[in-house]
Amino acid sequence: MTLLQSVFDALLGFALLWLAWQALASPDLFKGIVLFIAFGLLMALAWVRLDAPDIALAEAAIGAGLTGALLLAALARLDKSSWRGFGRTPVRPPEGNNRDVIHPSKRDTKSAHEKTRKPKPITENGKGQAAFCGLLVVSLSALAAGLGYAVLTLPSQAPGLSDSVAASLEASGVSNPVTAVLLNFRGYDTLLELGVLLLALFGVWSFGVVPERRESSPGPVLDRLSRLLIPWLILVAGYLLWVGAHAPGGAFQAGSVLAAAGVLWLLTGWRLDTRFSGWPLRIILVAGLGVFVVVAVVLILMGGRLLEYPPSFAAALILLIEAAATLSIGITLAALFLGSRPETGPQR
Amino acid sequence: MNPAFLYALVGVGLFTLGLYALIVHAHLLRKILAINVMASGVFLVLVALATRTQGAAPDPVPHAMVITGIVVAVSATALALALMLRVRAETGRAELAEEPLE
Amino acid sequence: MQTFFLIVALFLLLNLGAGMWRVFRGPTAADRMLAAQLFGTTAVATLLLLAQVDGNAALRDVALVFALLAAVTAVAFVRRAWTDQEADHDAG
Amino acid sequence: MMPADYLSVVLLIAGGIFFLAGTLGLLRFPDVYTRLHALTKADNVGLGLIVAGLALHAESWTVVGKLLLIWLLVLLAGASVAHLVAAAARQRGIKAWKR
Repeated sequence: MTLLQSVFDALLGFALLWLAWQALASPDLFKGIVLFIAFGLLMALAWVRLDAPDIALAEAAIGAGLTGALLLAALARLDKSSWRGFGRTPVRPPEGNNRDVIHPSKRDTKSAHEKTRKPKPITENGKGQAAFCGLLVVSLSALAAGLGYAVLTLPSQAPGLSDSVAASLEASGVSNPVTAVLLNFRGYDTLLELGVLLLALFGVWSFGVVPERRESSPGPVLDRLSRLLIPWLILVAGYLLWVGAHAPGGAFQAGSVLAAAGVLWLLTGWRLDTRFSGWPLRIILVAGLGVFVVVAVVLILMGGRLLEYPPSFAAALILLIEAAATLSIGITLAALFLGSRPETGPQR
Repeated sequence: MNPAFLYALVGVGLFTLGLYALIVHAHLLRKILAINVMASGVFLVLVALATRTQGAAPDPVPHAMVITGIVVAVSATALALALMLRVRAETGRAELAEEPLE
Repeated sequence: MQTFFLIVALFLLLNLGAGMWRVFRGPTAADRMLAAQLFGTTAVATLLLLAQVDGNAALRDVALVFALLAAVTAVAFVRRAWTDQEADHDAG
Repeated sequence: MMPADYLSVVLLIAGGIFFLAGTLGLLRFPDVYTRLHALTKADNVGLGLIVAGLALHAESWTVVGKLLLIWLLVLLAGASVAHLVAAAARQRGIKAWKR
């Protein structure tokens, strides 16, 4: 049994390293992204083996789902011809150099330029380049060896903070220790994290309204699929939010699943009506952070310390904050997927 | 070998691989992938080391940090991708200029 | 019995490794994406088996999320990365 | 071992064989349509058999329901995605393989 588990672990570890290497070294960007998605899938299995089902849930929703969709959408908006292996005829690389693919380009000088500028080391000069790469490999090997040595010399038994968490779990309002840490003991982490999400969205929106591609008609199959799947996604998001109090789950996992529902909706061609993309959307986006801050301020005014919940209210407060956070995380991630600020107000 | 250390070493390997790719590749999408791989490596080290609890449930604090980290990583990736598309729209290339643009 | 579950899980992981070859070969993007789809189904099966091995019910929730999200990536591929509008790019 | 265990072993082995068949099809079939066929059929049956094998060991009916739900969702996604990919491939003019 233990032997089999070790074999499983070793195989998984090897596959992770190998996939990461192939994803990063592949000359074809699309292939790199698919390999990266597979990498995310295996990461979720690694979290399972490390007894971290909460993280596995987050990784399943984000690493294997949302990140892949984000990368694919961004790649589609880059110039098509800058990546190959993409049609009915695989483009064969010219001999001698498998990096630069030059095939007769139509009208687009920019893309031709891009094609000749496939990934290449940052120094132009051949000899300097070899020296640079050699130096880089040597110094990175030294770094890896140093980090590996540091890891291996750590004591093999170190309970960390698990005993302190277990000791005060009773008063936290929830019985899942990870949720207790996220929403109670280190609630300020989560508070700031919601701020980071919002900042990322501000960054994307600051580029203004980018004219969007017209979505073609989804067709009956995709339409039906989204109609069947989106209610399940929303239901599962609610389930994860609720179950997070006593079992793996919680606001982040629920929010990511909700975001997946939003992404599927956007991909089917649905857009938020311009009546709602102004204030109503913004209120939902800041709801998570807003509720959190209000709770924190009220508790301080009542004489407590920052985010120190009275044990009798803790469960209700955590559920309130988590519900708002789930909604905000879901909508923010879906808005990030859209990649630009939606048009607001009356049509110009 | 103790699985905690096995996965921690895999994490170190992922971090180094990602750093190498980040330095060597010029295309911004590859750099974004590389940073994501590095982040996965860091998360793996954190969570692997959190299992050293004499058979009891692992330390939940690193778990909470990693969950936060995963969500931060995906939002940062989305922002980075938007920036990359912006660079592409301005310069026609999805790479950073080697010398400052006039 | 637990050992047997683990053996099946291990077999599925090896199977997944074999499928990786198609991601490399292509030749079309759809082939690579299909292989990723296979990984999704295999991961669901592996998670369900591990849930039984470890006696950890939460892993079924992970499998549920996987099952739901597998479609999202594939739809993103069909709707964004592989749309008919750009078909003329690589037809020639 | 209980009789249910023997049945479960048989179901799980059969599931594994279907997964193997799906992978072989993915590797050996000549074009994207045939690979699609191999993959979406074999793997969904494989998962179904594994779900059935595990359901025999489930501690409660809730677990059986969840296992079944997971399988149905994978079936739904698999079938729809197969259709979407095949339609997209046809639209791009990828020819079906002929002997």
